[in-house]
Formats: sequence, structure tokens, C-alpha cells
Amino acid sequence: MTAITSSAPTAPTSAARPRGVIRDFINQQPLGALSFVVILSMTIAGIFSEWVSPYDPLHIDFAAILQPPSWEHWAGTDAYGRDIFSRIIYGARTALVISLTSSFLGSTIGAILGIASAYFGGWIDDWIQRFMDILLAFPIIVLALVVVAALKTAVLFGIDINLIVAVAIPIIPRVCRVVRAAALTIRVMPYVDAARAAGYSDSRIIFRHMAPNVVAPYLIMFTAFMAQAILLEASLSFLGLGVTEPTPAWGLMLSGNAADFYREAPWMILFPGLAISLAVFAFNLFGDSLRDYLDPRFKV
Amino acid sequence: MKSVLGFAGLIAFALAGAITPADAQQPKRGGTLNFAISAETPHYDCHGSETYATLHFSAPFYSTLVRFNLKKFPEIEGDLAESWTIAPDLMTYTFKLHQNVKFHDGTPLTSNDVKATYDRMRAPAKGVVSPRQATFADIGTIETPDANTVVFKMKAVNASMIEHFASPWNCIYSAKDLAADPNSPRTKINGTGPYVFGEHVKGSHVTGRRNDNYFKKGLPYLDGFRGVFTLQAAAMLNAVQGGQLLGEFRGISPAERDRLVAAMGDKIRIEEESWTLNLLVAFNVEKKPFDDVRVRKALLMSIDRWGGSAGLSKISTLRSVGGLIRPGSPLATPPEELMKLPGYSKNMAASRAEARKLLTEAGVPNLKFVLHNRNLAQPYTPAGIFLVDQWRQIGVTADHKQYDTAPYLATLNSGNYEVAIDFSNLFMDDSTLSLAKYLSFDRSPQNLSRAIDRELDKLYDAHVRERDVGKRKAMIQAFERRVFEQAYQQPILWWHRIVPTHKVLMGWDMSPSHNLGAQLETVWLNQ
Amino acid sequence: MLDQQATARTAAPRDAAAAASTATPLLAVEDLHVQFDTSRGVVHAVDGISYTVNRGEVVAIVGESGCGKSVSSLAIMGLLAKPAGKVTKGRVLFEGRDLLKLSADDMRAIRGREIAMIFQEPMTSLNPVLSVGEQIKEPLFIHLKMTEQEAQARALELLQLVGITDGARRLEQFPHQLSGGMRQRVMIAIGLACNPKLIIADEPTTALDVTIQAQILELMKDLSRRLNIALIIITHNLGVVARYADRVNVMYAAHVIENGTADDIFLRPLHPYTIGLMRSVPRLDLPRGIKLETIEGLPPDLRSPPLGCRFAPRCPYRLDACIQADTMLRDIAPGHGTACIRADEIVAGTLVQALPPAKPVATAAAKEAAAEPILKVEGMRKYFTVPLSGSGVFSSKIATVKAVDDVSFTIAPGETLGLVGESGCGKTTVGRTVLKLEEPTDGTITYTGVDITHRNAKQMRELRRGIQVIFQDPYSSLNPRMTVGQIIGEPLRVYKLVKDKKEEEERVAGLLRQVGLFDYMAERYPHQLSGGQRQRVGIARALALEPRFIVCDEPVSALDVSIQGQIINLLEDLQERLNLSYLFIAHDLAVVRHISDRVAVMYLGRIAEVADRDDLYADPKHPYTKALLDAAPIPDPRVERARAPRALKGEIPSPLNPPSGCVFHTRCPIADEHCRREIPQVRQIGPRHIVACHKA
Amino acid sequence: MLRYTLQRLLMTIPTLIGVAVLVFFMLRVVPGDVVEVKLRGDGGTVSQEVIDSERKRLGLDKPLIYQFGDYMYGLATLNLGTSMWTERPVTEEISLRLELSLQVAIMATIFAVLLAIPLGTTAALMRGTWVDYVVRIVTIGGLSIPSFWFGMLIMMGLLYYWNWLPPITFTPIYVDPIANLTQLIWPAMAVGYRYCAVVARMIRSSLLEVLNEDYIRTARAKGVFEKIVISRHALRNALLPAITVIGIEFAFLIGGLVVTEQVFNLNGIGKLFVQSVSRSDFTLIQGMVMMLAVFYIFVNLVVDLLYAVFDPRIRYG
Repeated sequence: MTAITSSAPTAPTSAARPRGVIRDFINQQPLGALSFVVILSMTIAGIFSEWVSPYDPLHIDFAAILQPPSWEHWAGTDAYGRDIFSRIIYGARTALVISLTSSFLGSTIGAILGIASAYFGGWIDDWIQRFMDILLAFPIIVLALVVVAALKTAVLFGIDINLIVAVAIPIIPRVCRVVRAAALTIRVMPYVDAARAAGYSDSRIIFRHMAPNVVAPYLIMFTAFMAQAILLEASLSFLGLGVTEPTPAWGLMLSGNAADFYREAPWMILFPGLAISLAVFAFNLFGDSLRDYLDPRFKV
Repeated sequence: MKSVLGFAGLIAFALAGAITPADAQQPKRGGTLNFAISAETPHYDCHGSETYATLHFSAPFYSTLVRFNLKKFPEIEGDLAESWTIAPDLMTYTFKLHQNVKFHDGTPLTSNDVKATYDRMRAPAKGVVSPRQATFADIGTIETPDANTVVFKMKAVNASMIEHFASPWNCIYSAKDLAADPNSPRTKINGTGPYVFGEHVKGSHVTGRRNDNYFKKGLPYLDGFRGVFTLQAAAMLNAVQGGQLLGEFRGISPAERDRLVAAMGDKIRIEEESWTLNLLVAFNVEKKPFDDVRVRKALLMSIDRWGGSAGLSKISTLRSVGGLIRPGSPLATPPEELMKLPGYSKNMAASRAEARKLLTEAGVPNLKFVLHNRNLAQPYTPAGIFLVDQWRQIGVTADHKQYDTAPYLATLNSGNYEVAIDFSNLFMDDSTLSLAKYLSFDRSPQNLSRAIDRELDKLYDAHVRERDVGKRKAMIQAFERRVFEQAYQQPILWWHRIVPTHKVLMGWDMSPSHNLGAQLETVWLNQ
Repeated sequence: MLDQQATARTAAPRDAAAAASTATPLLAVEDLHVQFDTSRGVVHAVDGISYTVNRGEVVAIVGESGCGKSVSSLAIMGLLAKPAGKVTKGRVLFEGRDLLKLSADDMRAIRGREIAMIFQEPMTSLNPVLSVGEQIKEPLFIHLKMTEQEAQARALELLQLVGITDGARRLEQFPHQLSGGMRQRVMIAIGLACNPKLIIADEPTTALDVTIQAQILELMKDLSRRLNIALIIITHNLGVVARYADRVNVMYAAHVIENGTADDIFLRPLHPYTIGLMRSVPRLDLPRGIKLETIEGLPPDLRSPPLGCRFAPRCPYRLDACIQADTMLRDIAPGHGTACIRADEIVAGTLVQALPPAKPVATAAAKEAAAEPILKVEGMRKYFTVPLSGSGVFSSKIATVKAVDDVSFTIAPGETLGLVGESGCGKTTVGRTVLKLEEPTDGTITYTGVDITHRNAKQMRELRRGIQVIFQDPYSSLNPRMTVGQIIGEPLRVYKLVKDKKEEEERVAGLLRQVGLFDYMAERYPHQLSGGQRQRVGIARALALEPRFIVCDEPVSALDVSIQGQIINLLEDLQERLNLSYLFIAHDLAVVRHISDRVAVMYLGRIAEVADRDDLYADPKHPYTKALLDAAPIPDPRVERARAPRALKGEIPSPLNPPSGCVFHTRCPIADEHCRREIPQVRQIGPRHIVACHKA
Repeated sequence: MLRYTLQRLLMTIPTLIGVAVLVFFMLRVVPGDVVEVKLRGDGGTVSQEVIDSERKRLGLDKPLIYQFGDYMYGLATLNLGTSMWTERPVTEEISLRLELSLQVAIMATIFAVLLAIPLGTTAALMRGTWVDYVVRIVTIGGLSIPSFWFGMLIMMGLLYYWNWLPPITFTPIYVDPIANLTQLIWPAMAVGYRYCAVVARMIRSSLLEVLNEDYIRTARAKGVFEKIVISRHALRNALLPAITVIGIEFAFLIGGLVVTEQVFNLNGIGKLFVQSVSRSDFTLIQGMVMMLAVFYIFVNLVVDLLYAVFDPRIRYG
């Protein structure tokens, strides 16, 4: 087996040749590349909603309520005569903004706590881990619900900050655990010892030597929790505790009176649900592929 | 208006579960009624409640003194009272009770129980919740000359007093129980109603079984009932459609109705009537720029009520355009009059142009604010969506913020809001009830505009004591005009009640209020 | 591709002459090709090798990592990792049957029954959730259809055979309850279970300590003889080969480049690679030379091997013909083949120079006399606490590991102190504590006369420049996210030793050249370099701060033999040029002997013996030192044959629960009651020779 | 073993105290409480005095620190208090709904595990083939499709094709198994899909990892039948990490039911939780969070003990 281990070095591909990395990724993870295309098109739809969407997502048209999918309305219209396709496109923005910020917030705080925990050890580690234990004892959605129940809605730039916080907090302990474990293995790496032996400062060791090496787990967690965050946001909105009407949001589109129209307008349930599933699917698949790609353990 | 009827003569009704000719068939006895209750009551005390959740739960177990005759609404009929007389000066009300009425625990009902009940509502013991203290504040003394007679002596005239006696929340409790624990009705049910309390499975259902000692002979027809709590509208609809539940007596939306009709065809019966409920939009005059009447007026004028009514009535329980009194009821302002008031014009282009002008004059052409709303699917959310859209059309940006009830109420109480959607829940059309909300903030804390307007207060007080119908009507219209001209708050739309019942369900009476007709003693199953 | 006839010949094995006389060999591998499909291309891991194994014979396959020796044996067993690895060509004849043509089930019936295999990692090769008994009995049930009672009896017999005494108890135990050596014995028992005709042992002792290694090899050799089982030993360790193999196949870059009897290979090597390999290993039995011979360069990439002789790029004797076309393995003498076209010249002795006689080198005594010690360690202890069950703040059950217990030594300027011992003896902890990566529990550390025992990180900073470190694993000792230039330049920047970017680049280039690398490598990332190159980068990083003292923690043990020599030579060069002092930590006695001026031997956290190098190797006083020297194999079959079979008995005790008295008494051949009770004090027995033994 | 269990139990106490403190103070950040919601119902007028007296009755007028003291004292005496909404003991409110949620969770677990083992094993053994791809897509689908949407689709399908819907009220399984199962099998499927996906992925990846282990090669080298290599040598090791996932997901299933129970109008813990959040029934929220935390910790403990049973390295560690 020696031939194999030596031909697949443990070190991940470098940042030195980005083009090669991309080609490599596409070759090894075609599904992952495909999911990335989905994510990319969603992102574009989210950023350029104004140009991409055929209708104003807020425009009420009582003359056109509950219309089935047609050439005018690809995904039909809802009970207010609003174009569902346009609302899905704008919904991508809502989903991405909330999940991106909350996943970034949660993963980053989690990662920093995880690295600090691993590097300093001792009582700092103990206290951080005790606190993470506490957060971990809550099921994700329960924690989010408690946060939502606890914090009043606070809107900033049209985004509900507390919703982001509610989605981010359950992410923190989960990322913290994983990153801490990764950082612990790096903590005992000879190159960290070498840095300590050279007398570098703690912050230099943490940020220059350890942090870049937990980027892989961080990225994997980040994409995985993007998916989680979209799902969580949709669930909260579905429960009526997240984004509020008339903001276009996928989970919201499934709640309220959508379920009243099982028979008359199944598209009201079908398309937003598909949008959530596709988005979460893409992020999950991408995260999965990223892990397979970055984690050499399963590499042949 | 109804009080005027009372003034015309001494009217006594002796109705005891009479079957009207409309029910052509002979009622059948037996069977259990499964129906939906779309909310679950926190407690069983009618007195301490303001919600139909309690009534739909508790009413079948209790009787009241008098009640509305739903077949001839808003006439009053006796329940426990076999007959009653009202003194011409409206200062004395005398009720004769039925003989041989027994509580479910077997003790006979006497006038003392009635007195204890009303004393509890008007002057509650410490720790007892009674939201209707003010309503009965005009009662001076309650006398019980004999076991079957109760006499109410008034301190002041209240032209609508008899209607208040007919309030469905006035369940008669046992004096003995109240003496033992004034709060016992919260957790224990002991009434004289047609059904005896069976079980309450939290989060699931309540059951009642026939009261064999019910004082109205031959009633009820049913062996019992099971009220199932269906908090998700979809679940309720599915269950009604699947035949697991035979009806929902509060009211559903038109879309829900259409779905049931489409799925069930002629198996479902739909009854519709305008509803004694409305949603309001209120501007907090303590916040800038809503202290400026032009801003408030502009916002009201830009709402297309007639168009909104046409559209929202298809998807929500909102429908009728109306003023402060339920449209269609005798005291209501007729549509042609209404259209002259700000916010009711049919020429929306002109109205919106005017609104823009007013905003520009007020110096806030691109107004932005938060619209506070309650987080309930029907009909708060449609109302919010509608308003946001209407205001968008005059360049106003409203951020729609929906809360759970507790934080919503907390926000409203704190006064820390600019514009809010509010709710007015009435059980009858009487103006003393419906106008109270618009009084000055210091008299009516539920006035979300927080305005102090002594002129309104004066008009209201005069109209309460006024017995002449014509004068009274004029005062009401003056009051209404004043409210709308000042644009403090205004009903957006009145609700429309649609009740679906399976056709096998017979003997249930539709009315404009979901708070009424919950006793179910005349209901029977045709199967 | 290969000379087919070469496979038909049979050499006369020393010990199994009877078996050799039969016409067909037990196993004949003919022109075997194996390739792996990887994400980075097709690796031709085995490229047309042929060899034979006769009944009862011990055949070694020797080569450096990646040469294809393990892959070829897995291919024989039909155990290549699927679906990536596959045999593309060739035959494997076992008793005349082509194993490659057998159905999966027929092949399965042969595995464990006719051919057994023993793997390198005893720690991971046993199933952790099955008891030892279950695992030994499994092949008995499958192949021999034994009943439970028969299997139990046979399992006990097998354990006895492999030298496990309390078999009944061991059968109930699970692998994690056994030591590494014990597990390897169990593996051998499993291999022997069905009386196979052939056992393939893939690096069977590489993961074991030298004293345990000797036990296991002794056992295997003995069993092979007694039970007449043919043995294929796959190893990179030439000493092991010299000691145990009848015949040897030397592999290089997926080819067999030389084969023959052990004597042929060790005494009359006919391929420049074999010759280079022999000369690049430091040897215990020969006088220490000034320099090790080395093979420069790296093995070829097997995804696109060179057209000609695969060793040609590194061969000092290559001709143009070598580069243009590959050379076939051919017999030069009966049973002795080589794939070098200049074999005749080598035979004639005209091509390769004989080694010059070793010149004595300056002794440590001379160096130490020169100055006061650069490092002085006195009574150092380092205890670790390990939670026994549960973890964290609320756990109270804690055990103490005395990783280092009362260790003292000094190092003079320009001197190298070698620190040897088996795994878990605390040698690495000594290094880490000296570097202040661990806080000592007790004792003092003095560096250039300054007591640094209790200095905190800030106070250490100024002294850090003088003390540097080189680590064992060239893969993990360099930050994979930084370029070589950044790695080497970082200390310069942090200590503000350079003014600007340009000066930094110049200094980095200088350091790279100093360690034998090229300027342009500054742009590379560590994974783009080979192991040896990485180790050079590690050395350059250590040199950047211009230290006076370097802790070398097993700097060559992860490297292939041919690379090892290069690094050792480099370290010696640098020491000479820069007057460096080394604390050289290693487990390989020969390497330590080569590089050190003085040597300290550790056992279970304690110093057993310290002496000048020549003194120690020539006249070891401590029984443990003697045992270590005895156990170390020497790559010369003549020497090995002359040595008596010896193996230190027993296992290394757990440091969690060290023996009372002298920690070595449980294994010591001369220990008595006194040793069991009393801890021996370190005694001076010669001018520069100290030992901690009651009996010395 | 007993000692170890006790020790583990003791160690959970600080975590539980932390959960209690966190929940208590988080809920007190916002204004607004259950009193007004309860009294005002669908609007209507309630005087401030009435509200105040009700607050007093519920002890909400006391300073926060006193309320906290009462609450912690209650916890210490295993008294979760009374629901502010129904004024019944929190334990009673919870236990009423626990049976249903627990049954759904158990059914989902059975469904998930029974499906996940063959799914995960097949995918690992057929790694890189189309079977593996299909399993991968199906399992990622399980992680991606919101359970509430899946539930809606199930309901929609039942209504569309059979014009039939599961019973709306709960019947215990020992009363009428058919009525019980026809009601609960659907939500169990809705939440079980995700559960199954998580477990199948875990089994796949840990089996792949195990198949790379040296002892698998050893087993093959012994000539062990491939089937036995997989079932006896590989799966036994691969299922160990799966136990953790099964346990943790089981503990969190109750949380996942929060949304799904809404869709199926199930009177379970999840629905109660959402209700108490929307009513700001603090004592009930606290009580439920404490219950869920205890449950989670308990399941973790069970997982650890199971590990000790199945993994000799821990049993004899």
C-alpha cells in the first residue's frame, strides 16, 4: 500500500494554481461542480433579482389570483395574484442573505472559539466546552425558537438581525466542536511546535499557522451550515416566527394560506418547497463534494 | 336600537328550545357531534375571557339569563329567565327564572346564584379577572325577593343594558362554588347548560355529554359533542373534508370555503353573513409625523377599500366596507354616505393624488415607517400585505412587522409604534359597545391612536343616555365623521363570516357573531 | 519485457536443500504488472517482476518505500485495493496453479489455508471488537471446518507455538489489551493456524521496537524452519534481510533490479543501486567513517517512469545506453541476477571503488575540554497527568505518567549528544522540555550558563534564537499552507533580522543553498517537495536564526535509507561549519553511533547509561545497552550468522505503571532481588562513562 | 460500570444548570408575557388593574432575581412549575403529549434504521457505481427536503389520490392500534426520511473507513468469506459511530417534530412548544427546554453505555 499513500500526499492542493484546482475539482466531483452551478445561479438570481424576475414580487393583482402555471406565470400566482416565480427569485435573496450571514457568523465564531479552545487548553478550553455543551443540549430548532422568542425583531437594512442571530447561534457549538478537534490535531503538529520553539507570539501561531490549516473543515462546515441555515430559516418562517409578509421568502410561501389551497393551487406548495429543497440540496452536495475533495482519507 | 324596542313596551319571551318551522324535519335524538374549535382556551371561565375559544368550549355547559334569538337577531330571548320586565325609566330590570333548574352537581339554581354571578362580574373578588366591570358599572343593587326572581336596580340609564344582559359571556355560576373559591370556574365546570362536561385533553379536544336534567325538556338532542382543537387551518379543513369533523362554527375564509365546496359538493352546507368584527389601522398621534392630521389622512385616503374588498374577500375573512358600525346593521352608515368620508372614495386616482399632495404638504413625501401587526394568518396577514401594497402606490414604504401575540400586545401597550393594525371584536351591533374603542386614550386604553379628543367623548356620553333613535343615529354619525376627519384610526374592512357544516348537522343557527349560538342544545344529526 | 528464463532458475537455498531439489518452486511470480488508477494518473506500481520461492525457503524482497514490494505481495494474495488497483499482466503460479486465474472463491479458499499473510501494523491489523480467540479460530472454522472444541485446542496450541504462555486467558482478551509485540505474535498465530505452505510477512517488524523486533524475527525464522513453511519477508531493513533471508530480491521503482542469495547480495552486489544502498547505511560493525556514501537524487515518478534504466538518473556509472533503453534482469552467476548493463565491469571490480578504510575522527573528549557546556540538564523530571476515565474539570481520577524521571546530562559546544531508547522511553519528552515546549516538573535546564527552567514565553524570546529544533516527520513539520520561502523567511521577519523583502529573499536563497536546495524552491509548497527536500527545508528553517544548539528529534527515521545518508551528511557538514551543538534523538543505534560524540541511553524515563560513543559501543556496561546492541541487526550475513540467537525477553512495561526498583529489572537477564527493590543511582564508572545499574 | 454511569450523571448537572440559567434569562429579555394574551384573547378591553392582579397571581410582578430563585428552587426539587397559560403543572402538560411524540420518534427511528443499514452498506460496497450515486442523491435529498414540506406533500398525495386523511385525534396504540398507526405513520415517515438519510450516510462513510482498515485486509487474508468480512468484521465496527448518530438524532427528533407536528395537527411536544413560544408561556418553555436537555443528555449517556457494551476497547479500557 505504500505506493498509494506516497502518490496521494496528505497536503491539500495549494492555492498557488487556482485554475488547476477548479479543473481538478470538476474532474473529481462532477456532482459537486453541478451543485456549484446551481448555487451560482441562485446567487445570481438573488443579487440581480430586479433584473431577473419577470414581475414585482410584491405587486398584488386581485384580478389574477391563484392562476396555474402558464407562460405568463411560470410557477403560477398566489392568493394575492403575486407571481410565484418572481417571489421565488426574490426569495433566493432572502434565503441567501440570511443563511450566508448567519452561517458565516456562526461558523466563524465557532471556529475562533474552537481554535482558541484547542490552542490554549486548560481552563479556557474547559469553560468554552462547558458552554458549548449547554448550547448543544438544545435541539437546533428549539434553540432558534428560544432565541426568536427571546429577542424582539430588530430590522437592519431590511434584514431581521435577530433571525440571523437565531439561526447563527445553534451553528456555533457544532462548528466549535469540529474545529476544535481539527485544531487539536494541528496543535500537536511539529510545525506548530517549530513555531513555538521559534518563540512566535500566540496570535501569530493561531492566525498564521493554525487558522489556515483549519480552513478545510471550516469551509466544509460553512457550506454544510449554509444548507442548515436555509432549512432553519424556512422552518422558522413556516412557523410564522421568521421573515414576515410581504417579504418574499420560501418558508413563508409555504405557510399561511398556501396549505389552504392543496386542491385549487398545489403549485403554491410545490414550487417554493422545490426551491428550498434544491437550494439545500445544492449546498449539501457541494459541501459533501468539498469534503471528499479536501479530505484525502477517501482518496484512492 | 334594540333598547328602543325594550322601551316601546314590556316584552316577554317565553321560549324554551322551540323548534322553528324552518327545521321542517323532526329532529332525531342521539349521536355525537365532532366539530372544530380553532383555538384552545387557557381556562374555562366565561367571565374572565374575551375570546370565543372559551365560549365554544364552555358555553354548552352553561346558561345565561337572557340571550340573543339568532333566528330573529338582534331580538332577545330568555334562557334561564322565563320572562322579564324593564321599567320605563330603564332603572329597574326584573327577571323571573325557570323552575326546577339544577346545576350539574345536582344543586338547584336560585336567584342567589344569579346575584352571585353578576356580583362576580361587576365587583370581582381579589384575584378574579373580570373584563366586563365597566359594562355593569351602572348597576346599583341586585335584589333577590324570592328564589325565582332577580331584580337589578340601576344607578344610571344605559340604553343598551338589556343587550349587555344577553352577552354570551355572562354564564351563570353556582353561588356555592363561588363562595368556596371565587376562581373555581377557571378550572371546574358546574353549570346548568345542556351538556355536562366530559373531558378536556389538552391540545386535543373537549367532550360533553347530554345533561339529562336540562331544564328545557327534550333537549339537547345530541348524546354529546367533541370539540377538537385545530390550530392549523389546513388541518381543520382536511378534517372537515374527510368527515372527521362536521363543522367549524367560528368562520373560515372564502378560499377555504371554495375548497370544501369543490371537494365535497352537496355534502357541505355553507352559511354566510357579515361579521361583527373588523380590523383597524391606527396611527399613533404621539409619534411624528403622525401627529399631523394630513399625514394620517393621506394614508387613509390611499387605501382602496372597495377594490380591496373585492380582492381580499376571495382569500380572507375580510369583506365588507363599513364605518364604525357593522355595515348592514340598522345603525350603520349607508354606503353612499360612507363614500363621502375620507378613505372611502371610489375614485382612487383622485384620492391617491390628493394623498400625495397632503404628504408633500406635510413635508414627508417619501414616508417610511413600520406597520406593526399580529402574527395570525387570518386575516391579519392579508390586511398587512394589502396595506403595504396600497401605501407603496403613493410612494410610502411600510415595513411590515408581525409578532406573536404577547410581544405584539406589549409593543402596543408601550406606545412604541407608529402605525398598527388593531382588532375590534364585538358580539353585537350596539353602538355603546362598538364606539367605546374610539374614545380618548385616557378613557379607552384600547384606543391605539392614543389621541385625546374630548369632543368624541362628549358625543359618546350623550348618545349612551339618549333614548330617541333618530337623535341617537345622528350622534353616532357625527362621532364617526369626527373620527375619520381626524383620521386617528379607521376600520380597514369588516369581516365576513362563512360557516361550513356538513348537511347532516341540523338545528344550528347562523348569526353575525361567532360568540353567539355556542350552546348547541338544538343541534341534531340527521343520520 | 523481462527475461522470462530468469524466473526459471532456482538458487540453492542454504537451509532447505531438500525442498529446492523438487522441480517446481512453491511460488513463481512471472512478469507481474500491477497498476493503480489514481486521480492524478495511472501509477505503474509493479512493472514486470518475476521471482520464485521454494518450499521452506525464506525469501526477502527489499526496497525503499514506493518501489512496489508490498503491492506485489498483495497482488499475489488477490488483496489489491479495488477498484483502483489491478493486475494487468503476468502469472502467479502457486504449486503450478495460476492464482490470478482462480475464481474469487477459489482464491479465498487458498488465502489463510495455503498462503497466510502478516502485516506491518500489529496495532491496526487485528479487529478491535472481536476477541483474540475469535480471530484465531476464524480460519480454523472456515478452512478446516473444526468444531468449537477442536478450534479452542488448536488456538491454545498456536499461542504456545508463538510464545504466548497464558493462552487461555489471552484468547478471551481483545486486541487493545495486548502490547504491540504480543499482537504481532497473535497475527503470526493466525497465519500459522491452518498450516500454510507460504507466509508473506509485509514489514512484520517495522512498527516494533528493536528488542521486540528481534523476538518476532527470531520466532518467525524458527517457525519457518520447524514447520517447513516458506517465508516471504518484505522489508526495507537490510539488517533484517541479512540475518534471516536465504534469497533476496532487490526492488527499485517497480522493478526487481537484482536477485540472489543473501551472500550474493550483501557480499557481491552487482547493481549500483544495491551497492549504494549498502554503503549509505551507517553500520554498527564497521569503524565509523567520516562521511556516509549517499545516492543522490530521487526515485522516478511511477506515473511516467523513464524510458531507460530506472536508476540511471541517480547512477554514477550511467552510460548513454542506460538512458535510452531499459536493461533486463539477467544472471551473472548461477542464481545471481542483476539488471545493470555494466555488471561485468562490477564483477571485474573495475567500476566500483572499494571503500577506503575509515579514518578515526576527533573524539568527544577533545571537544568538551574546549569550553563550558552549552546545555546542562540536571535532575529533570517531567510528569504528565492523564485522566483515567471521563474527562475535563469534573473528573477526579487521574494517573501520573513519569515520562522523564531524574535525567541529567551536558552538551558541550560543537558536540553531539545522541539520545537513544525504545518508544515510550521519554527521549522525545526530554527534547521537548529542553526546548521549553513542555514545562519541566522538576530539575534545572541551563543554557549557556543561564537558567531557563522557569522562564516564561516572553523571557525565553531572546534565547529562542539560539535553540532550534528539527523534527522527525518531514510531512507534518512544515506548515502546508506556507511556501518554503515563507517558512524559512518567517523567523527572519519575526526577529527583524532583515530590513526588507529583498534582503529576506536573499537570506532565504542563501539558506536554501546552504542545505543543498535551489533558490527557486522558495516558491514551492511543502507538498511539492520530496521527503528529503522537506527535511532540508526544516533544517534551513532551524538555521535561519543562526542557532548554536539544535534539538534533532528523530530527523532521519522517517526517511528512506538512501535519503537518510544525505541528511546525516548535511547535519555533520553544518555542525562542522557553524560549530553547532546537537541533541540527536533517535532509536537507530547505528545512526546515533555515526553522528554522535557521546551517547545517552534511556529506558522508561530514566537514563541507563551515558558514555563517549566509542566507549559505549565497544564496552556497554548496562545490560539494557548490551541488549539493544545485540538486538540491532547488521546488514552482513556473515556477521549475523556468527552472532548467537538472542532476544531480550518480555515487553516494555507501561509507563503508567513502571516497575519498582530498577525499571529494567523485569527484562534484565542479571536482575536480582536488590534490583527489584532499589532504584540504582547513576554512577561514574569511567572518566566520561556513567551508568545506572547495581551490577555494572 | 455503575460508578462510571453515576459519574457521568453527576457531570451533567452543571450543563443542566447552565441550560436552565440560559433559558430563563433569554426569555426575560423581551417585554410581553402570557397575561395579556390570555386576558385579551381576540382583542377586547382589560383594565390595567386586572392585568396587574393577574401578573401578581402568577408571580410575574416579583423582581427577576426572585423569580429566578423560585425557578431554580423548583428545579432543585424537581418541580417544573405550572404553565402560565393553562395553570396546570408543566409536567402534566408535557406528559400528556409525550406519548405521542415519543411514539412518532420511535417509529421514525425504526423506519430510519431499518432502511439506513442496507442503504448505507450497499452504497459503501458499491462505491463509485451508479448505485452509490443514487443512494447519495436520495440521502442528500433526505437532508435537504424540509420535513414539513415532505409532510405537506404526503397529505396532499393522500387527499388527491385517496381522498382520505389520517385521523385527527390521537388514539393510544393499546386502545386501537390501527387508528393509532394510520395517524402516526405519516409524520413518522416525514421525519424519518431525514433521519434515515443521516444514518445511512454515516454508515456509508464509516463503513468505507473501516473497509480501509488493516484488519479487514487481515480478515480477507485469512480467507474469510466476503459476506462475513462485511457483516462480522466491517459492519460491527462501522455501526459503532452509527450508534452515536442514531442516538443524537433520536434526541433531536423531538426538536424536528416541532415543525412537522404542525402540519399533521399532532398534539405532541413540538406543537406544544410552538404554542408556548407564541403565547410567551415562559414556565412551559423553560420546562420543555429542560426536559429536552435532560432527554438529550440521557440519550447521550445511553449511547455511551451502548458503546461500552459493543466496543471492547471501552468495556475493558
